[in-house]
Amino acid sequence: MASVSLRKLEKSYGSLRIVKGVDLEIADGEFVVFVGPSGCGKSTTLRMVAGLESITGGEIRIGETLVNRLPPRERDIAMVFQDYALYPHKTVRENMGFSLKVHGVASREADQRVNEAAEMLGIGHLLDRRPGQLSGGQRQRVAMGRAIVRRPKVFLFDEPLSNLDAKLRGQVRTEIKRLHQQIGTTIIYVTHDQVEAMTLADRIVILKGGDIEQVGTPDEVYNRPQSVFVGGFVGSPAMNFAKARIQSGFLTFADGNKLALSAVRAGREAGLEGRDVIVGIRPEHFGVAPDPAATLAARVQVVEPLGSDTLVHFSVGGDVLTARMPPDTRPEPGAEIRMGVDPSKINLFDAASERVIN
Amino acid sequence: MASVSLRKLEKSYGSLRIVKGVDLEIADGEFVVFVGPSGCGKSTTLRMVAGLESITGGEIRIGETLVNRLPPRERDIAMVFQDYALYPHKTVRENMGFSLKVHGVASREADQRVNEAAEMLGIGHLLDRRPGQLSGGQRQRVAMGRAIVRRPKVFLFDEPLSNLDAKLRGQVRTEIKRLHQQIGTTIIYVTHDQVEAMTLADRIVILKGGDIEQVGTPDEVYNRPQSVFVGGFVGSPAMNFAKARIQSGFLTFADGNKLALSAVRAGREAGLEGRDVIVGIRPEHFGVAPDPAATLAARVQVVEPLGSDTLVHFSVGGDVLTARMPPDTRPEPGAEIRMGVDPSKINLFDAASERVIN
Amino acid sequence: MTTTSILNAASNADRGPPAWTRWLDLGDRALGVVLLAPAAILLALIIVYPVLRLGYTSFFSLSLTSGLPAEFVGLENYSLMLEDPVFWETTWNTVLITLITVPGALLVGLALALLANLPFGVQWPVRLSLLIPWALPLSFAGLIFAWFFHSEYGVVNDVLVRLGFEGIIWFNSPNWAFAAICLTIVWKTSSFMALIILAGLQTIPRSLYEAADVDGAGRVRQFFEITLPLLKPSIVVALIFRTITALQTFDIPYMMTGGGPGTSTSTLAMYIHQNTVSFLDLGYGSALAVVMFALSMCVTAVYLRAIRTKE
Amino acid sequence: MSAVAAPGLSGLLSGRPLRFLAGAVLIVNGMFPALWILFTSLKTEAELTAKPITWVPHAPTLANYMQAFSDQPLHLFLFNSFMVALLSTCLTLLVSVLAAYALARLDLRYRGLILSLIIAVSTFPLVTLLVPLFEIMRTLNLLNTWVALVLPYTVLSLPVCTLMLVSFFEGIPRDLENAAMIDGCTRLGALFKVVVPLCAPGVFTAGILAFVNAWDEFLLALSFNSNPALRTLPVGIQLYQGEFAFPWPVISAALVVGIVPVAVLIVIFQERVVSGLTAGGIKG
Amino acid sequence: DTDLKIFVSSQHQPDVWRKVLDKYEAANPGVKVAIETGGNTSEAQAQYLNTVMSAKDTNLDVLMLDVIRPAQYAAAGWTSAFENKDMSVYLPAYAGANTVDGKVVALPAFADAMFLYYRKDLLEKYGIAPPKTWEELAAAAKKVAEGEKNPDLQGLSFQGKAIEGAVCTFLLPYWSQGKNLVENGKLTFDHDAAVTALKLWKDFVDTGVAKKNIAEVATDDTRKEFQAGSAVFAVNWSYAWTHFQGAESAVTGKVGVTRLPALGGGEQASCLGGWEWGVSAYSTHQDEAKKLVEYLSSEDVSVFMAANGSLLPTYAAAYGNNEVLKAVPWFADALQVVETAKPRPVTPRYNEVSEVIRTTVNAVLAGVTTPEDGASQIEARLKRILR
Ligand SMILES: Nc1ncnc2c1ncn2[C@@H]1O[C@H](COP(=O)(O)OP(=O)(O)OP(=O)(O)O)[C@@H](O)[C@H]1O
Ligand SMILES: Nc1ncnc2c1ncn2[C@@H]1O[C@H](COP(=O)(O)OP(=O)(O)OP(=O)(O)O)[C@@H](O)[C@H]1O
Ligand SMILES: [Mg+2]
Ligand SMILES: [Mg+2]
Repeated sequence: MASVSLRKLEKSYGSLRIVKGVDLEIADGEFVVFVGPSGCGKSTTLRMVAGLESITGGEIRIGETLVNRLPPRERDIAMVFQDYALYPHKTVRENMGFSLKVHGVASREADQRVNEAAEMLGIGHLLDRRPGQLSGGQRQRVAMGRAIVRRPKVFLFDEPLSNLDAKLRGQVRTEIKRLHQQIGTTIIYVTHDQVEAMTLADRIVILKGGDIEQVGTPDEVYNRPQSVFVGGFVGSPAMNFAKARIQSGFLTFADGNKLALSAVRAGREAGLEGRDVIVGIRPEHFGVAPDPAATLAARVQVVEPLGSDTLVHFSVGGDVLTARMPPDTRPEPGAEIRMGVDPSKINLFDAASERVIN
Repeated sequence: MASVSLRKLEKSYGSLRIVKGVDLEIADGEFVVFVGPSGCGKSTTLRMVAGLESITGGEIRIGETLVNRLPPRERDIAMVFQDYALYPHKTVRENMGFSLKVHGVASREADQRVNEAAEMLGIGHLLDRRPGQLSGGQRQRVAMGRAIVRRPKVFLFDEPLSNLDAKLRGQVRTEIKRLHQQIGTTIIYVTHDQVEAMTLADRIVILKGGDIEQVGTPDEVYNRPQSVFVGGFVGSPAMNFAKARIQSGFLTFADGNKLALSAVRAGREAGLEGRDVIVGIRPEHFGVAPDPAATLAARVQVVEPLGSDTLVHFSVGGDVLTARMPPDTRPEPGAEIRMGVDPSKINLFDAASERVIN
Repeated sequence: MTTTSILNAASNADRGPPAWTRWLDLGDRALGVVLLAPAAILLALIIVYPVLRLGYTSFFSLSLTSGLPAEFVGLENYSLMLEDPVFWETTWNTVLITLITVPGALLVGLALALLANLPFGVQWPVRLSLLIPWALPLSFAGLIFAWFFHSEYGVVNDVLVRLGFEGIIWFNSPNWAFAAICLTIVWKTSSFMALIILAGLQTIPRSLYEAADVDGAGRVRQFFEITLPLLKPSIVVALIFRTITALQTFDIPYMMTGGGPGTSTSTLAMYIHQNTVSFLDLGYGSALAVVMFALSMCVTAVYLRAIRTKE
Repeated sequence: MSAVAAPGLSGLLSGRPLRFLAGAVLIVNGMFPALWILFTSLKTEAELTAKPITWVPHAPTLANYMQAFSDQPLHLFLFNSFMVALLSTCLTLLVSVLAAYALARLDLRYRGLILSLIIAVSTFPLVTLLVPLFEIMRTLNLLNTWVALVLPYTVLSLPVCTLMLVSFFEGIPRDLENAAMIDGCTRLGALFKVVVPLCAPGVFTAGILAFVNAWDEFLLALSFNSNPALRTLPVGIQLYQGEFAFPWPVISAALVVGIVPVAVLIVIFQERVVSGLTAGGIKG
Repeated sequence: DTDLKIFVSSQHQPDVWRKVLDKYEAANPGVKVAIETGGNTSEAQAQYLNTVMSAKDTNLDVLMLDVIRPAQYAAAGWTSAFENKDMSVYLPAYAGANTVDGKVVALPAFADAMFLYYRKDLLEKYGIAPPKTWEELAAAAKKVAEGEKNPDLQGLSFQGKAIEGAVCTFLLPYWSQGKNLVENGKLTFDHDAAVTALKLWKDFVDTGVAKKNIAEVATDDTRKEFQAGSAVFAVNWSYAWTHFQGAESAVTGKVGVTRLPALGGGEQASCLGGWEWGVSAYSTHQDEAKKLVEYLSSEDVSVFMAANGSLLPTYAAAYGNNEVLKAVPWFADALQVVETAKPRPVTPRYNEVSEVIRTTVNAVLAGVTTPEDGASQIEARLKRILR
């Protein structure tokens, strides 16, 4: 177990800058989740921490030691590769037991740990197969198992559950949480799954094009996004954005829809008069509105029933917004409705900088 | 475009039966989504349709022609492989353009189609890279692009978006839907993503251990699961199950909690008296209850805030159930609460057969 | 996952791999030196030193049969070469053999490899017959084929005659003799090619063919779009060494025709051998060897560029 | 192996009859001379010079084999050849695997140069190096030892094996190696535990190349090991030949005896040269 | 005491030589002699010895050399000369072959020469006497051929392949015209004689006396063919005789042997073979080695080897020796041949000379070059070598 700190971490391929000076302090035993658009440098960062990619600039410390030049095996980390990287010539058991063998763990204990992990991942019956004989999800679980049989200083998980079905993913997710609570190893975890990010993370790191966009607890990240990007990226369906201007105490949309600023930012209305803003509203914050003041005139566009909820896409001014409604709401497409909104949940961003307005 | 029909489709590896006589008629232009636990035979089925796996038993027809012995290239299908299988020595452009080149599409048109697809997938700037220089998600998008540049009889997608972030996945999803509406090609689509399944599918096929468990429209599958398995598998968080017995018109739980059967199955109470049942309730159907009769005495166990909602895990009798509540509900763990439920939404399954009771 | 197992796990982790392996955690450069050292030493000992000696000798007039002491003559040996008709003839023959047998062996070898790569029920007879030609000692291969092509006792003529053709006195005419030699070389060396290419074939992931199949590529297409490009490294390797050995062609003509009729089929290597081993004209022989070396280097330089571009 | 299609051009011939044909072609091409030697070894000298020539021996006789073993200590030749070949094969593989790895995976500044050098050295005809080599061996006091042959033979096969392995190592996905290093292997650990097994086809092929190279070499063996007890097969086989006489049947017998071990070796190892080793390892 | 190592060509009864050496060791306590063999053809041995000697290896003390090599070895300074050795005791040809500009560089081990073998039975059948000239031979061959009507029966078999034998093939008719190739180191090439010589053989091929593929024929092929009964005449060394009498032979008892014919008007000439003993210049036991060689080339040994190894003696008297005649009666006829046999040119650069001649003969017989051009080529290239 150890802390991990990235200082001005840089990675370039030739002239192409992939990671642009990432600064991040991960406390000992912390569970940090990286999220970000595909290609933003998550895996690369992970691989640099693991020592698999040369570092173009900056430094990485695990615990107190500077590991920039340390070979992977000396860093004592376990990793789940995004592309599995299973040993095709070894059986599942051998794949999972390999590191233990290398570290000279007594074979009886090794077996036991492998079996435990395999059971927990539901691949106990596949232990004698070769990777080539496994399904995608099974391979991914083997990759997972290969990491969790170990007790390293740091766990690195790169989208470890992406090929599992929701149910299984849920189970494994809770197992990981339990594991972390039990042995409290530092974990860096890359995922595209909102639920995983929200439930597992102590802190979520949002990367964008090789830069850190925001770092914070799941709650902060979700409810107080620092930028339009974060707001739009975290949460699914994504946060809605609409242009508006602040006129005489009202949030005024292009089509004349109005919301009382006081309701939106009780006590923090000062100095906003006349500003162009971007209004961010989460889909679940539409719907039954406590007071009629907080409603918007809207025209229903598309209705998507998801079973658990129904997504209603409607237009306000130029922008198409999405509301998440109870499963059995079925408004008529084309219908003119008044869509309620919870003003207190509204986020305001500066139209120019796209940064949040506090 | 063509229909696809699987008749008694079988696949075994040695003595191991993987696909156990699947019967399925897919209409011309239909969009069918396969879901099922990892390792249940989805990919195998797809690969048999593609002609990449020998068929152990049964037959596959595309349009009218029996294709059992037809090599893949004569089946005129396009496929996204679960493990991409990109050509490592070709650039992204060449990877995507290969099939067009093979089919002798004029290079100008080919280029145009490749560029369109690349743009739609957001990999336009990577066209001259080799797969080895791409991120996981970028590779997956190339694999996707390689398929959608084509105009085949049938599209086969094997978890094509699993490595993309929620936002991108949403975009590509809508693109796929548009594509399908435009060219109306038959599509078989494997996914683990609830939203994809619900939004894209004309029909969802739930596979379990090589058998079809249920086939139906998203709505049917979600709201009228034929078995405990389907109920539990579709929807996330999963449907809750609790044991109960039907006594004197009441649904009675182990701990004495009661629900009026009349409320649950208005008009369909007959002949259920005394039966042991499994009660299936979806997390979103807990909460504000219209009438106080429909409430359960429960003890709060764990509270998981997801941002968009809060998951409340509580115990009723022996079983731990999960409710999806509005984001800002924050009950005290350990607190005794009365949890409302919408009785009309409750599903009843036979305790023994685990099949639905109609 | 009991706490105990965690504890001793930790201790295990600390133990780590054996300590002596730590010196292997060198930077690329250093590790490179360590790894290349054995090869370097061997090569230096067995080749480089002798070669330097060779180059040195090539500037001396050192003919043991002349009874004279070695005398520095600068480039005289080389200038002698220029007006030595046999040198030109043998060089020409060598080049010709290379030009004919290298592509020949490549094509045949490729074909053999592809055939051998078929999913046969029993593999070993195929693999065996693929390798036997290679396993047959060169000099004897020469003798055996000399015998096959023998105008009276040879199978080749026997078959020709049975097929109603006129038997050919192969070694009476430069051209036929040359043909016979090339045929033999191709036969003998194509299996070397096949060997390397087959091994290359084995490592091409099946999934690529599946993808190509789905993309609608026919077999031939797949061959040119997937197999060939991915075989390129193996092929280049095979080509390089086949070419080098072709330029060194010795045993087969030596055994089959002894260079005859006349000197019409003798190669540079044979001429070098003659000058050094039998004429004991070490000076001249060395000069010839140096020229041959230069020749081979030029050729391999071309291939090496091919490798480079691969990166 | 799915019955649907054999990879690549081979697939053209995946039909049974065609495959049979292909097999026939291969076997005839490869086996004919070998069979011819076998037949010859069963003929008498007289039958050999008979006209028209006979293919299958009329009166097969094992006399030639008897003679082969009685005239010369053939078993001794076999033993020497085998030991020399074996030793040099192992040495070659070890050295070339290390070198190949360095060239394939490390970023070395003079990679290209080193490659060319390795190739360059192999462009010298051994004949021309005979005398200096002899002197080296004498000064190292190695004449009439196995080592005297093992070293040069190793060098003989080193370049080709190295280059071959380089191309194979480059074909192995780096992430497999990375995984091994994460699992606690040193680079060499990863090399020998993961990369080499995955390159089995290449490694065994290299091995066979090296073995055969050593098994067949004549000139050095003749010059460096004059002690009859240390003669190798090719030299030994020459001994059946007289100043003028070339007793084909006996020599054929000896040849057959000489080829069998190699054949056996091939049959044993070809099983290892199986495809699809890397299937399922990597997603991408 | 001293250990000597002698190199014996393994095709010449090393085991019999061993007996001789045992005797010597018995007679000279303290001297141990070990035999080393390597390669089984003159070429193979040369290859081996050349390597060893160029490397100045002290390991070998005594070398058995093909008659064509002493000059070369002497020039290379590989053999040490014998002071004041009286060579007259040997057959004159060998005295010559082992003396290089006045120095005795080696002592003869045993003799050999080329003979004309003929089918006694056939010649008698057609009442022909063994030919004295090549013309007679050609005529005889024709006659027999017409009589026998056997397509497989060729008139004459000789060596046309580019091997050492082909040199003799050229020299036989050349010498027969009284010409020499080299006289004390100087080239004395007679163009016309050469043309005649080459034409002779070419005509044999063209007129069908010899077979079309003669350019493929090596020494032992001649032996095999004659032994298989498919040739009336054969030019070959002495070793062939034993084979003709052997079990596998089709011509046992039907073989006659005699001097090689002459060209019309010329004298009969044969080609001298045989092997010599030299002492390695790098030997560390010069005196012991020379002493040993003296013994090995003594008359007793020569007789012993004749009787037990059927190697032709190098002493005229030995041919009359009863012991010898009892063992190998035909040696009686051999003396005359060996006496008149001529040594191939004695020059340090003999190998080159040989190379030139053999390839040209081969080319002419294959019909690639005409006798005239052949002769000119030989002349030109020999000039270059022996300048
Ligand atoms: N070559 C093989 N030999 C034996 N079993 C195999 C082989 N290939 C696949 N299987 C098994 O077949 C079953 C179905 O595999 P398949 O890939 O179809 O699963 P899947 O539904 O695609 O799962 P996933 O969602 O994880 O991709 C798996 O349990 C797998 O273990
Ligand atoms: N060898 C390379 N040469 C050039 N660019 C590369 C190379 N490898 C990766 N990249 C680029 O680096 C960027 C970051 O890659 P990385 O794998 O870290 O993305 P990621 O965040 O893991 O994305 P994903 O979620 O899709 O896995 C990508 O845009 C990719 O194109
Ligand atoms: Mg990634
Ligand atoms: Mg799958």
